[in-house]
Amino acid sequence: MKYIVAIIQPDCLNAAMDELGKQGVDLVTVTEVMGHGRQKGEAQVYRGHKEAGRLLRKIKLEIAVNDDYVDKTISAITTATRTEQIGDGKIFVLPLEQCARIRTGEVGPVAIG
Amino acid sequence: MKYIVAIIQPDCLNAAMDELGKQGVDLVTVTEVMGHGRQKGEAQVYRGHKEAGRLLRKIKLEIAVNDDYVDKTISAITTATRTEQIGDGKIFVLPLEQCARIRTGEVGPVAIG
Amino acid sequence: MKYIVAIIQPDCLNAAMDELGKQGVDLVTVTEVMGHGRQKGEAQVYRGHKEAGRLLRKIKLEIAVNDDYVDKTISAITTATRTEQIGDGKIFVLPLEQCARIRTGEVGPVAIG
Amino acid sequence: MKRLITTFLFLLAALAFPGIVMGAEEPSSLNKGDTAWMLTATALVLLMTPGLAFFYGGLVRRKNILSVLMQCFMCMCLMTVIWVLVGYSLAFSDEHMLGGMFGNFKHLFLSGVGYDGNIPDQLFMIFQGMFAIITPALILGAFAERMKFTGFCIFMSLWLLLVYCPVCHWVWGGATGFFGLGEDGALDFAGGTVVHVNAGIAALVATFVLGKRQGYPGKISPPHNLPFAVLGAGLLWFGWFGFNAGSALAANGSAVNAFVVTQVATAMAGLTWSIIERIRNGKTTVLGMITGAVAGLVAITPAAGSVNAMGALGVGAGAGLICYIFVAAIKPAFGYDDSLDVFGVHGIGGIWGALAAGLWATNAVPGNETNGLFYGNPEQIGIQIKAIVYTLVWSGVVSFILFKVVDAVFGIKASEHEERIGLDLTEHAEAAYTVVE
Amino acid sequence: MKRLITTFLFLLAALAFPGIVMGAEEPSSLNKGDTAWMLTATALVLLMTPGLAFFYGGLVRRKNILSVLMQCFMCMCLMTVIWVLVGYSLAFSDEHMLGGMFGNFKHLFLSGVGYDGNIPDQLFMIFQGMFAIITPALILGAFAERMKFTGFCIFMSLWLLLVYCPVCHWVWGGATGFFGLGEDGALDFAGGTVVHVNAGIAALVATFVLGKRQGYPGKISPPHNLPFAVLGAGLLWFGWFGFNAGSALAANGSAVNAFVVTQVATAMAGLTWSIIERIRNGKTTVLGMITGAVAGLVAITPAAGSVNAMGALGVGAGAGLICYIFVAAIKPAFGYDDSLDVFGVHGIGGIWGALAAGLWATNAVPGNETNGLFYGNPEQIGIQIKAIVYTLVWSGVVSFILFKVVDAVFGIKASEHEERIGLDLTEHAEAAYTVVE
Amino acid sequence: MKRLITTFLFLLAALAFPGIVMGAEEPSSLNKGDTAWMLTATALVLLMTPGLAFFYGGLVRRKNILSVLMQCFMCMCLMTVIWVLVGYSLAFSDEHMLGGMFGNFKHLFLSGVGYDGNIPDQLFMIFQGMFAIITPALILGAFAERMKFTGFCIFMSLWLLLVYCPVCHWVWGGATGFFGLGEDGALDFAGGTVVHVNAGIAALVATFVLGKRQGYPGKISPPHNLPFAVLGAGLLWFGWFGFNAGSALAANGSAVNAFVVTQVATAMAGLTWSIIERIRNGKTTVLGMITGAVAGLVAITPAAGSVNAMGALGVGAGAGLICYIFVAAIKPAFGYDDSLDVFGVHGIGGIWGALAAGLWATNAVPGNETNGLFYGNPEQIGIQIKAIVYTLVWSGVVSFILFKVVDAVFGIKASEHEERIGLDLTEHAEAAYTVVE
Ligand SMILES: Nc1ncnc2c1ncn2[C@@H]1O[C@H](COP(=O)(O)OP(=O)(O)O)[C@@H](O)[C@H]1O
Ligand SMILES: Nc1ncnc2c1ncn2[C@@H]1O[C@H](COP(=O)(O)OP(=O)(O)O)[C@@H](O)[C@H]1O
Ligand SMILES: Nc1ncnc2c1ncn2[C@@H]1O[C@H](COP(=O)(O)OP(=O)(O)O)[C@@H](O)[C@H]1O
Repeated sequence: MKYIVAIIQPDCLNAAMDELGKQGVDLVTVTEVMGHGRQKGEAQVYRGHKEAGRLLRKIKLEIAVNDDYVDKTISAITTATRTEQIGDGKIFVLPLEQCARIRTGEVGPVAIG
Repeated sequence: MKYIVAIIQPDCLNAAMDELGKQGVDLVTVTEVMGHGRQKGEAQVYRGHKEAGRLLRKIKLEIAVNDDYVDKTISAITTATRTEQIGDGKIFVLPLEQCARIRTGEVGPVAIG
Repeated sequence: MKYIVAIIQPDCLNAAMDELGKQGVDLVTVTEVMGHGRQKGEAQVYRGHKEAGRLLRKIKLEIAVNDDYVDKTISAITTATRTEQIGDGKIFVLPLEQCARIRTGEVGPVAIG
Repeated sequence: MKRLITTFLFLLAALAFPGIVMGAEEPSSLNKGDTAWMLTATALVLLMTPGLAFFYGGLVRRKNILSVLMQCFMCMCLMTVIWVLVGYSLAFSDEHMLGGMFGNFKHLFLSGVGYDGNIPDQLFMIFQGMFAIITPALILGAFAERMKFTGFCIFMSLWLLLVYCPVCHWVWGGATGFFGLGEDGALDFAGGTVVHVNAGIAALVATFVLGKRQGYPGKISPPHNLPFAVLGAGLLWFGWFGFNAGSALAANGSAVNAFVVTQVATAMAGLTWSIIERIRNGKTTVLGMITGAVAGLVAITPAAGSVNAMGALGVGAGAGLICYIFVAAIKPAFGYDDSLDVFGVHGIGGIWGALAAGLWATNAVPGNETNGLFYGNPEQIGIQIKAIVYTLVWSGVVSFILFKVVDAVFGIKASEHEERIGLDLTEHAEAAYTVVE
Repeated sequence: MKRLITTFLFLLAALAFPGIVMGAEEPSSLNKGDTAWMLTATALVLLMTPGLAFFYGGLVRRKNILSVLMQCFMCMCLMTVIWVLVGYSLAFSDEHMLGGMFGNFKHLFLSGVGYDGNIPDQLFMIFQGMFAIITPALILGAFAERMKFTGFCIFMSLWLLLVYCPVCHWVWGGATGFFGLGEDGALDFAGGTVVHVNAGIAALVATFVLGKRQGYPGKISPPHNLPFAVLGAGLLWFGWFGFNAGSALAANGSAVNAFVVTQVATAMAGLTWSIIERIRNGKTTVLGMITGAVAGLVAITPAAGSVNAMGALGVGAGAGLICYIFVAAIKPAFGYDDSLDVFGVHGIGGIWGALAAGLWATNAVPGNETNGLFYGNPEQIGIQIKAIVYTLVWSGVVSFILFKVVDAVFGIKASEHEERIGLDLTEHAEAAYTVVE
Repeated sequence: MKRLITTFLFLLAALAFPGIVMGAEEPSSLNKGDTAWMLTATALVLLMTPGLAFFYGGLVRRKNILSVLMQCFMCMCLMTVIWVLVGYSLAFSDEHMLGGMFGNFKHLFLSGVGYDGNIPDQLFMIFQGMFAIITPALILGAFAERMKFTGFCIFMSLWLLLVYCPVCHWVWGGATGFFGLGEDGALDFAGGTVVHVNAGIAALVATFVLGKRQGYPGKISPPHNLPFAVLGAGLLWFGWFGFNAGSALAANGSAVNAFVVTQVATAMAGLTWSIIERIRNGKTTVLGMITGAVAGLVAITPAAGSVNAMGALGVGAGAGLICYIFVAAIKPAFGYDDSLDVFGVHGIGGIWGALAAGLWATNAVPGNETNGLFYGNPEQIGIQIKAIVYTLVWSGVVSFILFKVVDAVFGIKASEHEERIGLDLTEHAEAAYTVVE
């Protein structure tokens, strides 16, 4: 099992979820985050005081999947969010050792979906 | 060491923290997230424009523990948050390689608690 | 590759990012979280109703790095955020199996930076 | 869509030839200074309901704020329509029905409500209409976060007609005989009994009929947006000058006195609450401060026409102290779930204010001829108590029956699932704040 | 810095000896009651623009709220300055230019605008100035989230002079002959055509010139902060009493009637919208409620001086129904992107209101001598339609030309990148809310 | 609890027989138009303090907003009580103490403040009471995010009595001789010196006594909620009409002029600030716009009774320019931490406004007989400077002593730990916003 973390542009969230749904990846956890990357933030000015404004709003997706879904997940996200403009984001894959569904107590691969 | 991630219902946060405390798991990081799972979101309407409303408010707990605490942690969370209704949430266990306490510079299992 | 998660005090964010920048670690994702740790929260009172107030505002940094950057990253964060007061925070290092840049499709260590 | 259009055409036709003649040439009797102030005061009272919406809305959990705002705005709409159609007539006809319990239907559809008088009758009607909006709205704090919206609308409509209109008629509407509270000489300048005791007891009844929220009392999260509650308190304070000083119905000494004592009692009550908190917990809270201030506003309401600024210090200090004790000690002891302390603040504050009017009333205040206990007239206390008791009994009993009936027919309590998700999504299909973008 | 100081010194010098004598001793003719009310009413109308700012600002995405607030506040500043310098003269000189299309420059720099009259001319001037602020501000809802700020400022300045001032002159400014809409007897008490139809059609034109937002309609996030929109609606409702009842220019029966019907029509329209939603979707929404209420406020505006409370029920019900159909059915069918439904609510609501004034007008209302269709005067409808058509044509055509010209010279549409990041950061270098601390 | 009840009973007894007779029958002398306007104006001034609370509260970090709101509301409570007990007497008795520095105790507990006069004395008293609330509240922006609450309450109470009351007495309270600033003919219509210079210099002193916030200037986060600041600015603008036009104490030509110039100067100042930003940074900011507008409101305050609309353009443009230079260039150069630029906006804006009144004053304005420099009376500038200097010296020195004394006795600076956690939690045991639910 893998734990996939993707950082994407906020306006791509809907598209990403649609595409994931098509690939049968229905379960996902979404967090609002701020990113500092190659895409530079916008400078800000407050009463003459300037701020570098290093952070930009991003969306983090977390998706636990069984191993055979990893590629589908990555390609679904990529398809939905790639604009080829700087700031599109990243996908990280972490190993996942265990997974449990609270409601039923099921554990392992069966609990993921 | 393990890094445990749990997605739970917002109204179970207090119960979960109480139960974790009882098991000696005192340290936890809490994030507000939105979840898309088996529990369907509520449809929304804005001036006649309908939204699927796929996301529901959830709480994410992150808890780094030593290996002998993993089961206690999982069972504490389960006990506190299981209502047997859809949407109760999931627990994920990730491997944790290193842990450092910033204040003291301690590293490894001793830094976790 | 490693996935580094650090929980720090909110007012240390700027310092941490400056210091990381100096070490060549430029990319980071920032989340607002609430922490329960050794540092106790402040009790709260609402119309006579008391709350333990267990949670305090914290900032979570997530940084994916190649292996040779791990130490630099940890020491940069530590340098910038250690005040030797309780509540300084923690750094966790998780294994990272894969990394992909959405914009270009690059994968692996090259996609991290 | 077709159905809608038919309905609309019907409505149109019905309104097209409205038989009712409504007024006349501009009368020379109108006093422009008084009218200027009363126009302003009426607008100020209207603003109190959005103020209340934020005061309440900031205190609930994030998932329920829209339901509170919606209920407040629905009161602004629904009560206005009912008021101009029939409510005003029931409350303010000078001819009575049912032994003086109600006014009659003389002013149905505002028939005969003209533009004459020192201030035009139409202006008096709409000023009073604003009271008929905020009084039901006050109640909703008691059952916030768990009442179904349809039941809410039905209950409130009936409550206006069967509880608010009669009590209003007894005190201000010229009822005589058994129900002649105004005739008795009860001091209720701007609605201590008519508005606050009335809404407060209905609120208490509601908590018993509806039961508690899940997790109450231990697991209810704190106010989700205290600045909104502070904003609401600020708007309430501002608008309340229209409520109290407007109740003089003129820009005269009585209005000035009402204005002054409103400010003084409110300030004193906010201060008192803060001092008590400081003594008991070592810290003052914003929620305490604004709760105290609202308690002061409530308490001075009945007394604003009869006490002076020094009396207002007493009214305010008492309001802060008594409401504090009630909200922080007595309510938790009983354990009922009055979500936003409507009874503790409006009910208790209103009772205290009505009594306090009987204590500090002095004929040195312009426009007032009644003295209270401290100025040598102990009987006034009795008159005040009578007005309070009438209101408690009538409103308590009828509200209870209404809740039960509406519950039986439409259902009033949100399901466990709805409560958990929050009423914003389940009742109104909206979320107050987006998380993304 | 040097440049700034020079500019300033220049300005100082220019203003130091202002040649223009502005007024005189306090006149005995002034009516204090009327003046008191009009001071209040003017302040209330000013408050409507911050109210609008929050009504609109709450509905856009989080990344664009400041751009909306900024545009509203810029209207408050820019329009005021233009108005006192030249706008007032163009709109309200009793001498005309260009065949009566404009007033002339008689009152340039407020020359000859004194402190005389039942209410002082200066007071009338500033009351009208507040209308000149909010009318352009209304338009911005149509192109919210995608208009460049510099283009906005230029467009709005020109629009005030070339669209608002003439239309205002035709209806209220004493234009005669071909443009003499007021002379014709068109009923527009507080600005159904001058304000709402005028802004509404300009808004519609804007949506065509600017095109859609990226992702519209499918992928536009819902309102980022509905409580802000509700706050704005509350402030609008409150301020609108100044707008409508202030348009009587006195604290008289006409003002009282305008106040009453404003409340009634608004309530009825909010209620109507909610009922329609309840029937169609099973749920009422807060956004629907406040949209309905604003539609009611818009619709009653032209009619506030001529219909009574029962007529107002009809005006309000019609506004709720017609605007609902437009916003929920007709707009999506056409598919243009009027971000915040300015045309659907203000344009359509204003047209309906202007027609409704021709239906329900009755001379039983104080200060009004014109009857409408339902009171036996079918011609009035024709007069109303003429006023609507004039406004639609002039405002539509001139707004279109202005947009095109400003676009060519300064650019009006934000780039794709700016739209994505949000105008707050790209146009104003600020973020509305911090995420950290 | 026992202790509380005893205290209360004591208070009750003390107030029960209040010896003081407070007024009389409604006097025939009262002018209803003027009274109507002054009731409204007083309510508007009250609203300014919640407005200020949001203006300030939106600009601090999220962890400190409640402390700002609390300090504002505490001013509303505490200052009111002090004012009616003793402050009004010290400021407005027509008999003087200490060589005319203070009024005497003649009106202690409002003794002898009746319901007579063109507007009742009680109304004048409460109108002035609202000024006594907002003036101390202005100061708190300077030490926001680091002042302890108890020290705050003590300091503010003393400041009202020892700084505000005397300065008010000198300018408006009828002081003669050495302190007779009003007698001199100083133009301060609505409080340029009494309110803004006075609060501004106290604010500057505060920044030196308290020192900087941790991390200032580099690491202070930007405003946590700019829409709140905009809301506050909107309410301030609205309320300021009561402040300035109310200072005419009547609904007359003077009030109308004050209203007009308030609008014009504010608009011009907001516009000026935006233009400067556009020139210097290429972008206009919302914070700049509202800061400029507030600077304009401040600057026109002393001049509102003596300059006309064209003069107001000069006053506003100067305010925008000078305050901009001060806030964006001079303050950073000095490096002191005036958290919310109270000195830069209110102090400097007030000084500029007081001088500007000496420049553009013209007797063409109703109710004003004094000309300024540009109308041929250079002496007026000297008189204005004297008033400014008196205020700067007295307020500067006494505020400094008060801060030091209160610091020594109670402590005024929050600890490093408290500053880090935020004053909301450490001083008030509350969080403004929940993260969960
Ligand atoms: N190494 C990393 N660790 C953590 N977050 C990262 C990392 N690299 C990128 N991110 C996140 O992804 C976002 C997009 O990255 P960015 O470098 O701007 O775009 P691109 O991937 O197109 O070059 C960043 O804002 C940041 O939140
Ligand atoms: N595979 C997954 N990856 C990421 N998050 C998940 C996954 N499965 C569940 N979640 C999270 O857990 C929440 C609850 O899951 P849900 O399927 O609704 O309930 P249940 O576990 O009772 O079937 C979801 O809203 C989502 O946030
Ligand atoms: N084992 C853990 N798991 C998850 N989060 C932790 C853990 N330990 C600490 N944290 C996070 O780090 C923050 C700081 O920890 P705390 O114990 O207060 O300080 P210190 O590390 O100085 O002892 C906590 O508020 C919490 O968010």
